[in-house]
Amino acid sequence: MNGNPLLEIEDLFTVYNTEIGVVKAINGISLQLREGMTLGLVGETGAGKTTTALSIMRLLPEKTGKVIKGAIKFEGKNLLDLDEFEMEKIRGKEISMIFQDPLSSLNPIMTVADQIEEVLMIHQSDKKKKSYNFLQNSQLFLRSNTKIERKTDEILELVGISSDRKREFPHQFSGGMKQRVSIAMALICNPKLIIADEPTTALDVTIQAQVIEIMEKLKQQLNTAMILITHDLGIVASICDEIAIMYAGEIIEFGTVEDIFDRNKKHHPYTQGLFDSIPRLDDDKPRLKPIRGLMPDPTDLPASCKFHPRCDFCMDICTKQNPLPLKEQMHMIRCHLYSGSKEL
Amino acid sequence: MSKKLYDGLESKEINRIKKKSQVQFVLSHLFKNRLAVAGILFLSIMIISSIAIGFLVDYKVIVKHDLRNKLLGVSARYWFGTDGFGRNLFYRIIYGARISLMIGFVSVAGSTVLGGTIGSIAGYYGGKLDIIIMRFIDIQMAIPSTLFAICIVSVLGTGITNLLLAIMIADIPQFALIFRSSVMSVKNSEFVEAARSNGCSTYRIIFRHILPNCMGPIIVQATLNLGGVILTAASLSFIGLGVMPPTPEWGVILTEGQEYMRDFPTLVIFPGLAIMLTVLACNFIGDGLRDALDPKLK
Amino acid sequence: MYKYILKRLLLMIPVLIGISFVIFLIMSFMPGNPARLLLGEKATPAAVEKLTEELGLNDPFFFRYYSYMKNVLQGNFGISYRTGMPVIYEIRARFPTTLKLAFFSIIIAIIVGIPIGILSAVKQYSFIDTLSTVLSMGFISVPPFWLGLLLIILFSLKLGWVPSYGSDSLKHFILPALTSSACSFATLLRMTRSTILEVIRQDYIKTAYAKGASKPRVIFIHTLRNALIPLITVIGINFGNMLGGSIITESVFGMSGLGNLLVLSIRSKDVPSVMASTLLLATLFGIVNLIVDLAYAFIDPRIKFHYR
Amino acid sequence: MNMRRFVFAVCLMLFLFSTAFSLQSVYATAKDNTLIIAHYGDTPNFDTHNNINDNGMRINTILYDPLVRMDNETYEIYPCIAESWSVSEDGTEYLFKIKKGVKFSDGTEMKLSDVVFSMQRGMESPKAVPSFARVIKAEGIGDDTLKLTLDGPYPEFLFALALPTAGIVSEKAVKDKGEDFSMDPVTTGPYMLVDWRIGERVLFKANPNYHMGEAPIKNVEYRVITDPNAAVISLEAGDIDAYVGVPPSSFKRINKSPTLELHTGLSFGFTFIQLNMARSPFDNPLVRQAIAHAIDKEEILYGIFEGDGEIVDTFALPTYLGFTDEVEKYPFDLEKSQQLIEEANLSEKTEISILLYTAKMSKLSQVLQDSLADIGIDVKINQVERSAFNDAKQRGDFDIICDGNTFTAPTVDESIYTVVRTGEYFNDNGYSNPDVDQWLDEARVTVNDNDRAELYKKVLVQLSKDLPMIPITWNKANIATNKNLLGVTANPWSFYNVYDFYWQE
Repeated sequence: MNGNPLLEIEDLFTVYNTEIGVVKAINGISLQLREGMTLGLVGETGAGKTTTALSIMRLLPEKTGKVIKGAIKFEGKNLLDLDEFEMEKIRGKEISMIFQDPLSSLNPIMTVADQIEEVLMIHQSDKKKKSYNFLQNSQLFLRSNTKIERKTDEILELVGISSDRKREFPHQFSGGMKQRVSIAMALICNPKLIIADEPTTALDVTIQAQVIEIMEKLKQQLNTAMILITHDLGIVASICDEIAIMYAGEIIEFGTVEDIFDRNKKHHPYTQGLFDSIPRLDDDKPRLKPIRGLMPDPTDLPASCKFHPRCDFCMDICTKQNPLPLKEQMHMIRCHLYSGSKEL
Repeated sequence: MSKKLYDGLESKEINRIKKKSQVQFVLSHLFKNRLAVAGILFLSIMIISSIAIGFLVDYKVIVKHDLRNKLLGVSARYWFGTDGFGRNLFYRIIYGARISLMIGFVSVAGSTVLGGTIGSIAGYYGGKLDIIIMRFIDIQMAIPSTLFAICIVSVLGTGITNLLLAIMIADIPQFALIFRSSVMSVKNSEFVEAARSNGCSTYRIIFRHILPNCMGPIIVQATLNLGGVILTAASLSFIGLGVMPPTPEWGVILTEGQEYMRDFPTLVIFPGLAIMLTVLACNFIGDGLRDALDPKLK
Repeated sequence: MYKYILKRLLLMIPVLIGISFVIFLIMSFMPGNPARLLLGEKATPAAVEKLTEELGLNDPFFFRYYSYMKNVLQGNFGISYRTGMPVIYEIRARFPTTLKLAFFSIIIAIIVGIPIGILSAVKQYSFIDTLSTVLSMGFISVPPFWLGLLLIILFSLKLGWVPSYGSDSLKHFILPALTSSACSFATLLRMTRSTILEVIRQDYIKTAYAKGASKPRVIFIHTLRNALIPLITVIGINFGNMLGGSIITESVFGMSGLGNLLVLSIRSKDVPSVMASTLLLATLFGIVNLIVDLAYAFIDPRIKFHYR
Repeated sequence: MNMRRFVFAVCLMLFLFSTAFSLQSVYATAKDNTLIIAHYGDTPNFDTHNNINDNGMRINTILYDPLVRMDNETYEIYPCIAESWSVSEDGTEYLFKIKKGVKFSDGTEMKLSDVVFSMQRGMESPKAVPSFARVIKAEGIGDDTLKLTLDGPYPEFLFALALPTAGIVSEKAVKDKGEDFSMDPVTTGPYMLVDWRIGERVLFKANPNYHMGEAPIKNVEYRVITDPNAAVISLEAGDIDAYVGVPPSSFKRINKSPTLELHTGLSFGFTFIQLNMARSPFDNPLVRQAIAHAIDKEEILYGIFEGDGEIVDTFALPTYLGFTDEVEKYPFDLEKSQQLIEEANLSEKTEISILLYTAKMSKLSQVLQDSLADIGIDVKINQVERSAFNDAKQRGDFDIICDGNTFTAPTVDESIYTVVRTGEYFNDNGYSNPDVDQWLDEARVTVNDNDRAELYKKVLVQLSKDLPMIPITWNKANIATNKNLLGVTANPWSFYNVYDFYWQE
């Protein structure tokens, strides 16, 4: 157990108010992340992983997305209580984020260097001024800041991009390179926490490995905590310390890598299903076993266990009552299967 | 699965069901749009009242001068007052809706059909034919359409029919372009390939497969153009190159009123309002249709 | 890049030739004898016949077109049938008015349309947004000549703030510029709103927020510049429309511009004037389109590559 | 980097904007003592012999001096460049004594040769027809006499010479300047050209060498205001001092205004309806009479012309030589009209249309259309452009024409000869009456006024019976001015000699 808690999420509820109805994206999740640790957030599309990330960053779509309950404490401060101006100082500097699709997450009409330097410039001027003057820190006026340029070159070298190319535009880079730029952008201010939202999904498998490697390396070097959102269990296994498995806006299982990947331990049926749907060489089962059915409609979630319509072990109680979390040290499961026993 | 569902149904029947549901979908979206509903309501009122006035009031009353009663203000008998000839402005404006809307509908329909034919041919056959047609369209697009319409009217002479023709011709390229790009985008899609491999004739492919699939943008464009055409018609009449007095066309009423504008501004304000509200209604409907047909654009 | 500009300019030539042909053809169907127009109604038939022969009006159509184009290529746009003076005199005098009017209008449209569009996009679904949507729809639907008349009634007749007529001082341009900017302001507003909404949804805007950029910074540095690309097209198209729309605006406000000249010339079958002003407008239109395309290259680095 | 490019793009655009504005600098006019007269259009050039544009002729009136000028109210011809004149017995030879010591605007002396040259130049120019149509020879006699020979007697000749198409030019300047002369003329007129902004304004200053003394108003600006309603607004606002041809709908407003004055007078022209006698049903005199009875001239004059004009029953005013009140009159009487139509027994219903080109005639035709509908004739209104109108008229391709005319001199010959004489150029409606032809021709060669008057009377009476055209109103000319501008009277041609104007002290 190294370090103090960096990020604590307590009983978070997030909803989207859409035309179709109220989408309950996150339904009471609690998490803890300590300094330097890596948390893997695993789940299907629509499980609320990205919403969790956006809730932390407070970047939920302005009109629709809303945190209705709970707290997100970063270094003891509740992020939800901060005003927009204070939040801006945290974004990019204390907490930064890497997005899923490097093709679209870089501004097509700014050079790579401009985009990386922008982070530095925004946060450099933070200290000096409180004013909202946005033009003051645009590139026009801070062009020849050698310190910033040096730092940019450094970070680009670090992610493996030659600094000669920094005046090029995103469309001149390949997908993997772009993701490296995103990583550089996320890391340039030495943030305490990085949220990586499926950073490798859009990339080729070979490139994926490279990117993961770089992230791993940098994390070690900079001792940054990270939340890695993915549905790729392989990646989780290789770099995460702890894993949270999400389903329909709830964390249904949490534990260290060892807890989750130990097939002999008890698992939530959904986790079980996830593992069963990955091909394994050491298994002699002839076929994959997919989880049947689809995610429930997020506007109309069952009040009881969200997974019960798809669960092979569904019992009477599952249709009536939402299970409470059961804990064994770090390992946590929410399932009626195990609710008979006090412990796992 | 779908085969099972539709088993026993004629293919026509299937089409009907599919079409109906699509139309229903679009309509239900359209009716949710308050502005579009307002537009539809206004336009319906205009159409109904302009038809009704033909039965209630003799056309002669609408165009006949009554110089003793000229330039009267708003009263119970003359809701909008009378014009420089002593004619009832309210009747004229309501009757004017007939002419403006008629010009609008007919000329939009005409340019849709003509532009559609040209554009579909260009888009479907491609190659040299396409290049030649496109050059012609380029040329016409480079001439401001008002100017083009003015030229045509001055050759053909004034009058409703000629005005209508002029506007129709000037609008053809727009529709040709839309049809062309729609046809080109649909032409290479898989279901057309499939139809072709099933041995459908070109005619059948264009009319049964391609055109129904690019109707959306065309309907939207046509509705939006309806407003534009009404505006152009009024503009041309306003500068004396369109419908001729005493026909109660809105642009004509405006020009006639312009002379008295200083002392009797209502003679200018009312016909202008009629034009604006009608065009606005068309634009609201067009916008609503666009949103309904393509919700992601919203 | 210069090569590209040259290529585009060369491509304009066939279009211009096509336009000249179409207009010449249409004008040749117009009733009326130019020689009689030139000489006036009291002229003797013999004099009219003589001039008709001199002007080559009895020649076959293609021959007339050929000789007209030959003269144009030598820089000779002919003698106006209406005034009896070289066409170029009048065009030279009138062109700046039209150009000024178009520039003023587009500037007004940009200054008013884009900021309101941004505001309306940023505050989507707010009261301001609804108001500006309805207003812009209204401005698109308003007949320009009517708007002009209303402005005259209000600002010149009732309030007496600005002159209603003429084109000699900047003051005279206020109402016409407002009138002809109404439609383009509205389209620009709507376009700004929708492109900004489109751009705001892009991932790189989320990235920018994640970097800690403030909202104004995100809007002005990241969103606006990306949204500018489609907006420039709209501005270009509107500029072209304004040149065409000047026909109406100028006749409402009695400005001595090209539009007014065109109406006058068409009405008096003044073929050389109509031809020259149409060609000028079309050329200008082409150049504006070229400038729009070049402006793309300045703003969007992705496009520049095609020029090389 | 790309920001710099963006800035560059913005600069480029700003540059383009600025060039657009610098193309033409806005210049201010000296308002003090400058008389600003507005007209509905611009002049094409400043060449007296090559300009028959209304507005051009208005300008050439003050730029050039003709041999003689005409008084606005009495129509009396008074001397200008010609001090005195005499006419030969047969009326074909005119001798003019040319004034001495007249100077051109460039300071050079005017010689007899310049006058002779001007006459010859006018004779050659197809556009100077209104003045020189009948002149066959111009020569100088001695050192101060000009002799003009005509192709026949022409009592209205002095009026023709008073038109601005017969100005005196400097021979040397015409020969030196060539085509540029029409832009930069050298003249003897009371004013000199200073500046011209095409389509907007022309500036003049008084000619200091003017032979009748320098004009009291030193600076004059002719401004173009195409919309007469806008012109009235400018008048009221004091932006302009005078406007020629105010629309009748503004008469009330101007008469009420404490600062403005309206001057009106009868012009040389009338409004009429012409029926195409070559076509059915107008070949039937009963139908023509029926139509004449269906026209309510009073309603037209007061209802739509706002009282601008005078109702007439024939083609002459009482002051004209040969005027008679014994013409056939057709009072407004729909019953009579209907009766005549029934009598005419129209077999088939033909499509009848009214051809016209001006807004004024459009109003007239709408009233006419309603009246004809009352007697059972449905007509269509066909408003076209002027060139198309002339074209159709010449080809005889019309049923009814609503039009107005203008002529040079106050005589019956001027008002109708070219319109009703068989074979004449403006006789487009197929009217032909050998008697009328004979009387008209005879009148032309008759020098004795009484005999001429008798002939004209016969013509007018016959025309009122034949009804090839129906006179409606006699037109009026008007000019609205600032009350401080004195010396203004309405000119029947609407050509104003600003030399007569002066400011109230």
